Amino acid sequence: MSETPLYRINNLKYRYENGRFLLHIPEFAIARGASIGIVGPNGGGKTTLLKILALLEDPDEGTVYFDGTKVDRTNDAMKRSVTMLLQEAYLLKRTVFENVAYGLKVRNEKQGLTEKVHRTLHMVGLPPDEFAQRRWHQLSGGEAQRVALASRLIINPRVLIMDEPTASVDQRSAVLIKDAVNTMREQFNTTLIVASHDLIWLNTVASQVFRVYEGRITGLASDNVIDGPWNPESDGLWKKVLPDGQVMFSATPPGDSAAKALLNPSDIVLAKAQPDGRDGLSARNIIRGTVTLLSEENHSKKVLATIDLGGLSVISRITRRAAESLHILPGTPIFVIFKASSLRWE
Amino acid sequence: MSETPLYRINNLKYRYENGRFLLHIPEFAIARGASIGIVGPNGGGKTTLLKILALLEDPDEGTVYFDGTKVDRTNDAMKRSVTMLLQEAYLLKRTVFENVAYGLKVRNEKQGLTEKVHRTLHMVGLPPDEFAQRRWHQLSGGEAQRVALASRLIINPRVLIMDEPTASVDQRSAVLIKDAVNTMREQFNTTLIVASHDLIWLNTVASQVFRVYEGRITGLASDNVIDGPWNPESDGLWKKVLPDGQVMFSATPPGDSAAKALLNPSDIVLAKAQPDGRDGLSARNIIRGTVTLLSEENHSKKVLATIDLGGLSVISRITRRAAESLHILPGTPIFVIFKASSLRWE
Amino acid sequence: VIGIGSYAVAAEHVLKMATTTSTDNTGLLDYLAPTFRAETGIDLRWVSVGTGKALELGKNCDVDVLLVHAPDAEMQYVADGHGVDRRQIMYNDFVFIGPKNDPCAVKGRSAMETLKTIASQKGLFASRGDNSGTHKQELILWAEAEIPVPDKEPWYIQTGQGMLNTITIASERNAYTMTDRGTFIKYEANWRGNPPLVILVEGDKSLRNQYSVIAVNPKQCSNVKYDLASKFRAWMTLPKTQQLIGDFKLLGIQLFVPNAHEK
Amino acid sequence: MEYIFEGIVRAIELLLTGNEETYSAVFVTLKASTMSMIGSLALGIPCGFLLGYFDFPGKKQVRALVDTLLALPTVVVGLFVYAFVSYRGPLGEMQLLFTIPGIALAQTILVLPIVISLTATAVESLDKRLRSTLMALGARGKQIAIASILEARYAVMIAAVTAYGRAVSEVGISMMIGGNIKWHTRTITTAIALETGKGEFSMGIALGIVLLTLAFTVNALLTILKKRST
Amino acid sequence: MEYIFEGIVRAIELLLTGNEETYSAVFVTLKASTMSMIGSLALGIPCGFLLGYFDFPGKKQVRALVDTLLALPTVVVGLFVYAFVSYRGPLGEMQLLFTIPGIALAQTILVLPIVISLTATAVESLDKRLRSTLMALGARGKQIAIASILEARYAVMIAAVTAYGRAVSEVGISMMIGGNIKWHTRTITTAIALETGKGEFSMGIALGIVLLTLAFTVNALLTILKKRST
Ligand SMILES: Nc1ncnc2c1ncn2[C@@H]1O[C@H](COP(=O)(O)OP(=O)(O)OP(=O)(O)O)[C@@H](O)[C@H]1O
Ligand SMILES: Nc1ncnc2c1ncn2[C@@H]1O[C@H](COP(=O)(O)OP(=O)(O)OP(=O)(O)O)[C@@H](O)[C@H]1O
Ligand SMILES: [Mg+2]
Ligand SMILES: [Mg+2]
Repeated sequence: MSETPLYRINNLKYRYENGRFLLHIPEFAIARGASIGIVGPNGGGKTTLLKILALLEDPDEGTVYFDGTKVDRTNDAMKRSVTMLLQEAYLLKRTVFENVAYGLKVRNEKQGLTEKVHRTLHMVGLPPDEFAQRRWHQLSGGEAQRVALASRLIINPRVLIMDEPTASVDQRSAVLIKDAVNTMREQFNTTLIVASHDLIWLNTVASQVFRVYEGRITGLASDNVIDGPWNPESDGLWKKVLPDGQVMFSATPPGDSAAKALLNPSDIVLAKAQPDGRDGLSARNIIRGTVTLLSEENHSKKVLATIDLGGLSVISRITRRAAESLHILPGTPIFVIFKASSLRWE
Repeated sequence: MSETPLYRINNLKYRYENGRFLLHIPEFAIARGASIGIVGPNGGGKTTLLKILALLEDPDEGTVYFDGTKVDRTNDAMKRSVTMLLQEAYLLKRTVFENVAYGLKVRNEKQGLTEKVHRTLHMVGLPPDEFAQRRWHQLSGGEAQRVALASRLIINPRVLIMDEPTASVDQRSAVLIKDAVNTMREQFNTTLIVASHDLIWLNTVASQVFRVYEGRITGLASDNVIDGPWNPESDGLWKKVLPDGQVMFSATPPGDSAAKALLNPSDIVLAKAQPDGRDGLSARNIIRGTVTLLSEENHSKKVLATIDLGGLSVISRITRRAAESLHILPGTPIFVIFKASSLRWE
Repeated sequence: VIGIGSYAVAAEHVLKMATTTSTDNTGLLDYLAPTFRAETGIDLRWVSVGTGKALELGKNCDVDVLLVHAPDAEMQYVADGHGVDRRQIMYNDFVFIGPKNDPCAVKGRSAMETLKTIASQKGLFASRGDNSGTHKQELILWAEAEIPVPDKEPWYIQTGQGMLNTITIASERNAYTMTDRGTFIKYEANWRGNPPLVILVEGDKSLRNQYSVIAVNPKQCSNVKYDLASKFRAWMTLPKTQQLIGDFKLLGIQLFVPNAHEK
Repeated sequence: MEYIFEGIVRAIELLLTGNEETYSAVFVTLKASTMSMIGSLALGIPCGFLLGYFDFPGKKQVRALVDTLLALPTVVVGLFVYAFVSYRGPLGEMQLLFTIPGIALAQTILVLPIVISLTATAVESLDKRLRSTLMALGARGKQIAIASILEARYAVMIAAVTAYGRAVSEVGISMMIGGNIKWHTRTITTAIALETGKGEFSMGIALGIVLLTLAFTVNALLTILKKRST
Repeated sequence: MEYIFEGIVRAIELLLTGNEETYSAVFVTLKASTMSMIGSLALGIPCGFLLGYFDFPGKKQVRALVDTLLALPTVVVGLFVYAFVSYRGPLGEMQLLFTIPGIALAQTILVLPIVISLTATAVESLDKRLRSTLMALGARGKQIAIASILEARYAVMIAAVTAYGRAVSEVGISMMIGGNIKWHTRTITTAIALETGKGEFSMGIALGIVLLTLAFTVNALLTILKKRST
């Protein structure tokens, strides 16, 4: 029984009217109690995917199974076990208190309501004394966002879906939200699905981060994506010219010239000095860049170095030991080295 | 002449109806061509301040001088030299093209309109072919945000004010926006005022970042803020207990027990090993922590290390040389050292 | 444009008249106007309203001539100097109608008797109560019968509406009412000759319903077309026109008796 | 001209001296319009919500029909309802003709299109995020309807006020179905029509002012209610 | 009952055989309502915008007044306008009595409160961010008004449709000011009143259907226009 995933998606397709965008997910599953992060560029399809998972939209084709049964949007019990914080939070034209209480009220769970609302407001860093009786429009952007979040947290759903929960929230509150969500997951084994552009924050709540890109789930978020155009070279390689004029080579041919290449951060080697000659090295790509950011990957405890290759940003995953021996810091000039065969196509 | 600042604020007060909040700025000036960043917690007053600077609201008390003359919101020419991107972007219920063109249309600048709109859409990373004819609601969150930005950029104002411009924008677009804004400033000496929670991004566009907190401008953004409660110690010092039980001391007494202390990142020394004994060291505070993030400060080229002191985050500014010799990386355990007299009160 | 175009005439040939609903509703004016126009070149345009309102329109100089049926009010009107040249044209008569079974047994009585009987038996009676010619006549009859107007009596239904609506209300409530004959004929026809209310009292002298023409006083209203009004009055009294009025039939029944030359 | 001033003076007189006929008409008007408002709001707001909230095939056609019915003349409604409530009509048994409930029934039909159309517009004009928000928070069926109407409460209130204005000012139905029977079904508007027909223009104006005073009082009460509820 | 069916049959007859009297009334109705719509929208939409957009002392009172005027009975407007356009009145010179422009003038007054109130509500219901956005983009004065009304275009359109329904279905003004003069100022509604007064109920119903057909056609044309413009 515990083997059935909470969500199983089968050949899902969703299209907007007279839009070119197509969300297409051949196969995807989310386990009970998982915490999934979703990243990807604007317009990639994150919100669309989340809305379908939140049972707010029906796919045009394909099936979504929730808890082993086909999703049925007329099934109120099923719908009520999922809640979603929308990307652009909307508050009901009522007081903050009424906004937060609404989810419980429609469920007719009116016992200890005041106490619960106050507790939840505390969780998102809004002292009830000061905020409970405010009207919906008497809030700053980040405060409104947190009221919207509180109105979801109070429901204590089986699945909590959040679309950009920290978009206009200050750093202290982002930590509060992280803590609130993590506490909830520990207590109730809540399944969490979060889309965010803040990868660093996302890594603190999600155990697995997927990238959604052009309507597809294209693998793990950490993969670097390298745009075309790709042009054939005489020696059977394919070449991309970087913004600053350096070049990058791929050994396998792209689907078409505009295809996107994926590069696993672990496949990138860093060097402080340019290796002399290409003979002593099996890697074809040696590209000059600068370290811009160093952070730690939460689950692997490895170091993630963000490197600017004259306009293109790539991330390299290296061990602590390697990082220490390299003496890198933000601002350090560095060489990025990887095989032409490391580039995969989407 | 060129000595008059573009903005001069004199004893400004602004209050919301039946709200406790008071924006109070005794004195503040912004030079022509400056690029000012504003950070601060939710509800600090950033949006309120920006709206007053954008001539969208009148202060209750005090005066704002723009370009040497008192602000007069009935002066259309003055109002039209400033534009603001609102925190929650609102698009007119028209096509993307019409949204971007609107600012020029109301100014009756219809020459080369199509060309200008397309160029501006390119600047924010929205190919006109694909987006110009979309209706306002056929956009993802980040796309809508960028359309709103384009409709401000096209006006080519003397002052560009942006409230959270990158809130729901992907990383690539954040870079695009930075470039667009910087190009504009170089070409037209545009004055820029930006509020953002993304300090790293903010540092790439702003030359000076202020912190707005509880309705006041409390100094430079980079200062660490340390909350109370502060309790008196027998030896004349004041003590704060950190979340993990470590303690921090202040030599000067706080205004009240809940006062906030400011700590300049440059006043913090880092050490890999605990200095033995306190005798050999003039600093009273030696606190254990972990490095979480390393980044580069754009203008100073120094390294900013974010350090987690068991729940409290502080930033230390160190030289590249020091950073190199310390061999720090995200995840490295570290000791944070500063004098009890380094803490100032707001 | 249909209609409007074919009737376009110069403004100086337009005669504006205020009249009561009965002359319009029966179709008499539709029957006379084309002949009048053919013979005099004058385009007669009328508004059909309650008698009181018709007099008021004349007072305000908004019409040139009146064709109304409330002799007492008319005389007062002329006496007040609002109108001139009052001339009687024709009459028709009022009848009392009521349920076929005639619960108060008024059939064949005189008008005064009828009211007395109904009042004493508290039979349902519908009154127009709108100061129209018909209503004024009814009030005269109450006065003659020496019964105060039973304003608040539950059996006395004051409709404040036109004649046909009052008859309709009377039929719905099985009440008696007093009506001009023309409207009753219409009503009878609407019921295809088998109406719930039938004529019970008729022919009494006091049930005569006199119509007159009054010109609006040009001394008070310099704008009125007194000459056209005089032409209309003269035309209405022509023997030929009087004959025409006598020949006018609604559903085969003569409605108006011309009496311009009666003393 | 002067009858307007006369009318104003008479209106004050009528109101202050507690003129019996006038107050009878005021109460008839109040009764009829209250009943018709209850009927039309109870029916119209839910229908308006359905029409504004849901997309269904034929929605546009229904919408166009409702908008067309905004042009229903009162006399036609009167004729139509008369056919049903006349003692020979299918509802003759109920004896609604020449009664206040009869007027209210016909007025309900008259103003229903106003309530439906304006409520639908109010619901349609709501922020698109509301729908997802309510669903995400677990509202269902009637809860969604109630919350949506509460969000649009101001516009729905104006729909009600507009409908009320229409009901209270109509005369054709009150004449046809009510019969304008003095002391029983004479409303302010039928009284105005009667007085005007009699040539008593100043009395018509006076009663018109009485009617507007009534409408103002009702609106003021609603405003107070509104303030309390928000 | 049966006169309803008869009426439907006669309506078709009237429309198909091009009955002269009917078409004359249709044209009078169209002319009067078109003129009154132009007048009331040209005046009412700007006033509605001002009332909905700006905060000023006394705003609530003005709002309450406009809402009260929604209950203006047509006869009262008729009486009021008659006082002005009667030969004895201040506008007597203009000879508006018993003319279509006279009807249109009075109808404009009648529906103005509807246009103002519903436009104000539409503008008030707009997203609060619109105002700052327009100002930030440099719109001023009239530009702000036009853009706001365009944002609320759907609700303003319904305001117009509601006002149109009111104008086209009213009878008191057309009677009082128009005079119901055959071939000249007889509108569909005064014709209905006349026929009904004569007891010609089926003809009343028939003309009612003609009126609704007219209203439907006008609405359909507006809908097509709307589609084009969005
Ligand atoms: N109503 C709509 N009609 C047509 N196209 C739409 C509509 N809504 C979104 N789209 C398009 O669908 C694609 C996916 O949108 P979605 O909102 O899922 O993106 P996202 O990944 O959430 O982006 P963001 O990071 O900007 O929030 C985009 O290309 C967008 O332009
Ligand atoms: N309309 C209002 N009525 C009453 N109080 C308000 C109103 N708008 C904002 N406030 C309060 O004013 C303070 C400042 O709000 P402001 O929007 O300027 O903050 P901010 O710094 O922009 O915050 P954020 O980062 O969340 O956008 C907050 O405490 C907020 O609750
Ligand atoms: Mg999104
Ligand atoms: Mg803000």
